[in-house]
Amino acid sequence: MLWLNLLINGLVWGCALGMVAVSFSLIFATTRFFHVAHAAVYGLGGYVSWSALKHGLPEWAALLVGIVVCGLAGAAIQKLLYERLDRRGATHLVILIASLGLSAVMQNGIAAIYTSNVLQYGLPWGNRTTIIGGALLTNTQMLTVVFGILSYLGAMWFAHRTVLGKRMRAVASNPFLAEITRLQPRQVHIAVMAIGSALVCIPGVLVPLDLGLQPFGGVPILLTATIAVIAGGVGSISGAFVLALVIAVLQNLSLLVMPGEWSIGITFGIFVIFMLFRPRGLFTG
Amino acid sequence: MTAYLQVTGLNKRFGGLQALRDCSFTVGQGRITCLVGPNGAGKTTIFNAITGFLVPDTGHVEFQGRSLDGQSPQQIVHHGIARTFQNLRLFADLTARDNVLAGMQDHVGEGPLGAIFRPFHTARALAAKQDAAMAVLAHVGLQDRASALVRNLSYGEQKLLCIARILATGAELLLLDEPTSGLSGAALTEVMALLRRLQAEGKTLLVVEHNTRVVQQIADDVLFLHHGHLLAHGSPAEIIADPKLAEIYFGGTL
Amino acid sequence: MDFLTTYIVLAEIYVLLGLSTNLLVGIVGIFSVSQAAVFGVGAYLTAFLLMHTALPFPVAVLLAAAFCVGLNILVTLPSLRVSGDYFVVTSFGIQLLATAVFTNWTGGTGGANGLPGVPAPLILGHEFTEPTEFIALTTIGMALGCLCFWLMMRAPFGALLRAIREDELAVAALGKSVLGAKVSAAALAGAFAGSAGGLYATFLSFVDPSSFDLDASIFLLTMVVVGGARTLAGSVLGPFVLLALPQILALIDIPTSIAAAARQLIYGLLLIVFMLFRPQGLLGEKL
Amino acid sequence: MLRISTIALALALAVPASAQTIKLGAVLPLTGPAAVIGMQEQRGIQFAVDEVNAKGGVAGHKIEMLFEDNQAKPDQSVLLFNKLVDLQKVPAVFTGYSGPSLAMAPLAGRKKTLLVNGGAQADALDKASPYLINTIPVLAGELEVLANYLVADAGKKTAAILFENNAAGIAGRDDFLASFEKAGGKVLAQEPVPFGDTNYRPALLKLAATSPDVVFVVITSGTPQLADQVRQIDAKFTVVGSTFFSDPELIANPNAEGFTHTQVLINAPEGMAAAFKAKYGTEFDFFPKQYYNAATVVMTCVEKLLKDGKPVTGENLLAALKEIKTFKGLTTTVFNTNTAATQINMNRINGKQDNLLKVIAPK
Repeated sequence: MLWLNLLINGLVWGCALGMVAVSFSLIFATTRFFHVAHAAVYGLGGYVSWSALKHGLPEWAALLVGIVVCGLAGAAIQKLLYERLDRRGATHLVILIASLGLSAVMQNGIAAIYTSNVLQYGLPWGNRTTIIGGALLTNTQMLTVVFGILSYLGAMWFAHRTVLGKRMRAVASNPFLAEITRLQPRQVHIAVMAIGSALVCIPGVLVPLDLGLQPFGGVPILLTATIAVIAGGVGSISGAFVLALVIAVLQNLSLLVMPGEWSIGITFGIFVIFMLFRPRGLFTG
Repeated sequence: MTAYLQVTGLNKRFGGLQALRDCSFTVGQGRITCLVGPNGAGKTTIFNAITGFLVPDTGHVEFQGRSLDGQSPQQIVHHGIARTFQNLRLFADLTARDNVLAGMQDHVGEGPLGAIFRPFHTARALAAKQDAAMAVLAHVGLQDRASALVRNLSYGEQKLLCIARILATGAELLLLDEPTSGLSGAALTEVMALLRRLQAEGKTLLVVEHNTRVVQQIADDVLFLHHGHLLAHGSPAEIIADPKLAEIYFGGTL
Repeated sequence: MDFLTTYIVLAEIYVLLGLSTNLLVGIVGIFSVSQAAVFGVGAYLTAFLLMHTALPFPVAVLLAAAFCVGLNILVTLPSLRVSGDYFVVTSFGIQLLATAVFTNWTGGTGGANGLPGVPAPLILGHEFTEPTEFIALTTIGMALGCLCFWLMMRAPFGALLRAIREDELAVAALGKSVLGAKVSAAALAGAFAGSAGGLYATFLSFVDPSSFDLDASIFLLTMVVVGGARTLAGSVLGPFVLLALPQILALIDIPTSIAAAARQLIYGLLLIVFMLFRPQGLLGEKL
Repeated sequence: MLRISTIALALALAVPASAQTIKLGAVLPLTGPAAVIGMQEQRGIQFAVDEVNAKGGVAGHKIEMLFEDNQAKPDQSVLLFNKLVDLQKVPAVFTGYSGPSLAMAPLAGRKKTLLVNGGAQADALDKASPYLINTIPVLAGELEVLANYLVADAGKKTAAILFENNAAGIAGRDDFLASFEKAGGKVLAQEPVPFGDTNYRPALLKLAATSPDVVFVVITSGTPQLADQVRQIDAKFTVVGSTFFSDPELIANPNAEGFTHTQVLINAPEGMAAAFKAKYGTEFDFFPKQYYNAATVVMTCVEKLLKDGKPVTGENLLAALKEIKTFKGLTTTVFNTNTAATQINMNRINGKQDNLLKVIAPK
């Protein structure tokens, strides 16, 4: 039953990827530039929680500390960097480059403090397994699924049921209109960055809990998540989450028919072709 | 006799909005025709359809007896039709002269191979084009501002530069989208004088215009558009005298 | 002084890459983060031709450059259909796809092992092995590249490209072919990157995927940004400054265990500071 | 002015050699994903050098180490190699990772500078340059031992391969494939994982589906995560590997029970490992030990040259190395060729201990 195992494995990984995609979707749909440093915020969450755990905090409190720190970091990044750049009329290219710089600062800062070694949380309960649907799943993997679904539902609730979420969607659909109708897009941007950054801390802890912490690990995950965000339709939280699941499952199942070294290449290859045929182009404004 | 510009049965639907509905009209050669109508009447959509920026769902455009259907904006300029934009779309980081140069249709040195392998030929052609560009700028009265960056020009100067830029293409039919909006006083008078001068030189003008005073002063013909449909056409006096049209124009929707 | 000449040779190769990136990103405004992929194809192709055929060095480099012309047009095509922020992501995708091919196509690229033993250039019976000799080749390459760039920028072609960056629609309304100009620019950028690849492969005598990954593409972008976008001077200055930067940062005394990470951190900080306070770079125009 | 500096130069040359510091270089990946290992290598070298300096240096000369960060990139490696050789006149440069080593190898030959690799095991390094010295055996030799043991001693006939998709992993795959089939076994499947990725599950699932007797794993880091994931799929196969398995974190992992591997023998005395841990806060692992050993080899050659009154140049170092041939560092290292032969052990991890199964002496 290789295919079933791969399918389940894909779904679990898809939930982790989905959390990153949902968090990035909130940010990208609102601010519309490529916040590459999100990958570094993802890394930050894992390391902060690791430190909290090593200082004797219980697991839930360590995660909470990570979430709060990431949220504050996200707000600070928006307020101190992106907003300033925006006020100076910076193009998106300039913001992208600044974001790449920030990424380098954060990742290397983490590497300088924690070394580049693969760190482990050292929580034995994480590796205990249960048989579910014919496949053995670890507690960490089950937590990933639970948090994945909760994050998705939480993000949907936030976007559609809360005042801030509604303001966020208004700003996303028409920034100019939002400006003149006193929706205060700048405040909305800060709030959305904080929420997206806080959210990405959850996979930022759960994935390393399973696979170990590395300072430079976030970029490939963010890029795959970004594909899900764009292919799923920017602004659509469901689209991002579902596409993340689809990509993860397909990457796993592709092993049935070909060697694994090509799965990343093919994922991005398909995406490039997709972008050629489903453009958001020149004259649609 | 075929009309200079003949627009027949244009329809265009954007989602639930019928932007153009069986829209037909003609423009006579050498005349100034004003396109009027309330906001959202489809005036800019007509411009887009004529100049190839928009493919209508149905309908035809003919210019001097030749069909323009399915042609790209670029090809349509080569037929002798050029347009301006309501929001100007000047190249803000280029000088006024370079904006005009960009409109010139002499393509020497506009490809990389010519630029690299025939540098002297390119330089000579460029010098000639710059002289021509200066002449065009002089024509609209901007010769003193040739080296200024567009972002440093006044709004009125920018409006004039828009016209200069399409004059540089050598087009015979000029489609001007609100050339006087936002202008008053001397600047307004200057643009109006330029439009008459262009007419005197043999150009044909199709102008989107909101200011009824301007329409009265410059238009030979007026086309009244409403909900994407040509509601009326005639002389300025006839259109302005029609109380029904005035009601639509000033009183909002009918 | 092989250290100095090696530095100059590498910087000159990177100037060609800087011109390539500047042309696309700075001048036409195409957000490409996959220029290292095209550079890599030029390097691998030159290495392959020199190792497996009897073609002389100049022919091999020309063939590689010609291939990169086609390739760069192909990878830039999505930018004609997709707007800026979406294209960045597409471009990241192209870069990762290229890295996957470089790493996994063992038959063509040597895979992750790379291709060692690329023969040194042999021109008119003389072998260019030492940096002191090789510098002649890269200097000629760089000079030709700069000349082309300068000629283009002063010709109407340059003005057309700048106009496209500002407003494609307006350019189309003036009867100009936006597609044609973009394709031409992409072709030239491909030729620059491809020939840089040929020089790079023969200078190091070794190619492997690590030189052409996402970090390399970002490094190219940084060079253009720090040097200055849209100017010839910026494209030349950027590579020289950025290649010297690690050596300058090495002078700062930091405990060895964190020194390297701290230097990378400072480098990131520089990017942010430039974007905040000097987006035009050292010698460029505002991005 | 010119005269004064000439005099100064003459004086400097006339000063007895004992006052001079001897500079050695190292070009290693100290940032980026490869830094995990590069930093360990750096610590190993520095630890050996500090130890020697604390005892008064090599024949009275202090050793100064100059580290450069190449981020595992070949162009930076070449630039930094030239920097060390030109500006600092180092006679020997330590390297790691096969790509950078292969890029520097031709230069080492031209510049007559000793290039010392203590960590990369790709076969291409064996004959890359007369001046490239590998103080660790290439993987082919080690895996031949493993394959023979598996087929002849343990009776394992079928295998699958999980490899890291980089030079080290690919070399391991190719060498194991050749050795295992030569020994009479059969390789059923192979799967790569991207370098730095610690999610091995899909690949493990696919390999497990072919029901091999053993799965040969060649990954340089992330082995504890591998053990957890092998355990999770309730694998029926034995996991076998090379020296990379002698990672204390792996050995301490209960899920690594039964993992069998070759080990290029390298043992540190108790006190030394503790001192290392006290100094750097990390274990005295395989790579620090190997680079400690490599540094010892080079410093032994330096010592011989100084005692013989010869200048410390790359050319002389190479000659001294060939002459000494057998080094007693952390392990006995024999240079019959440019690549060292050392003792290889077969080990199995049982009860959080790495237990010796068999010893294979250097040929």
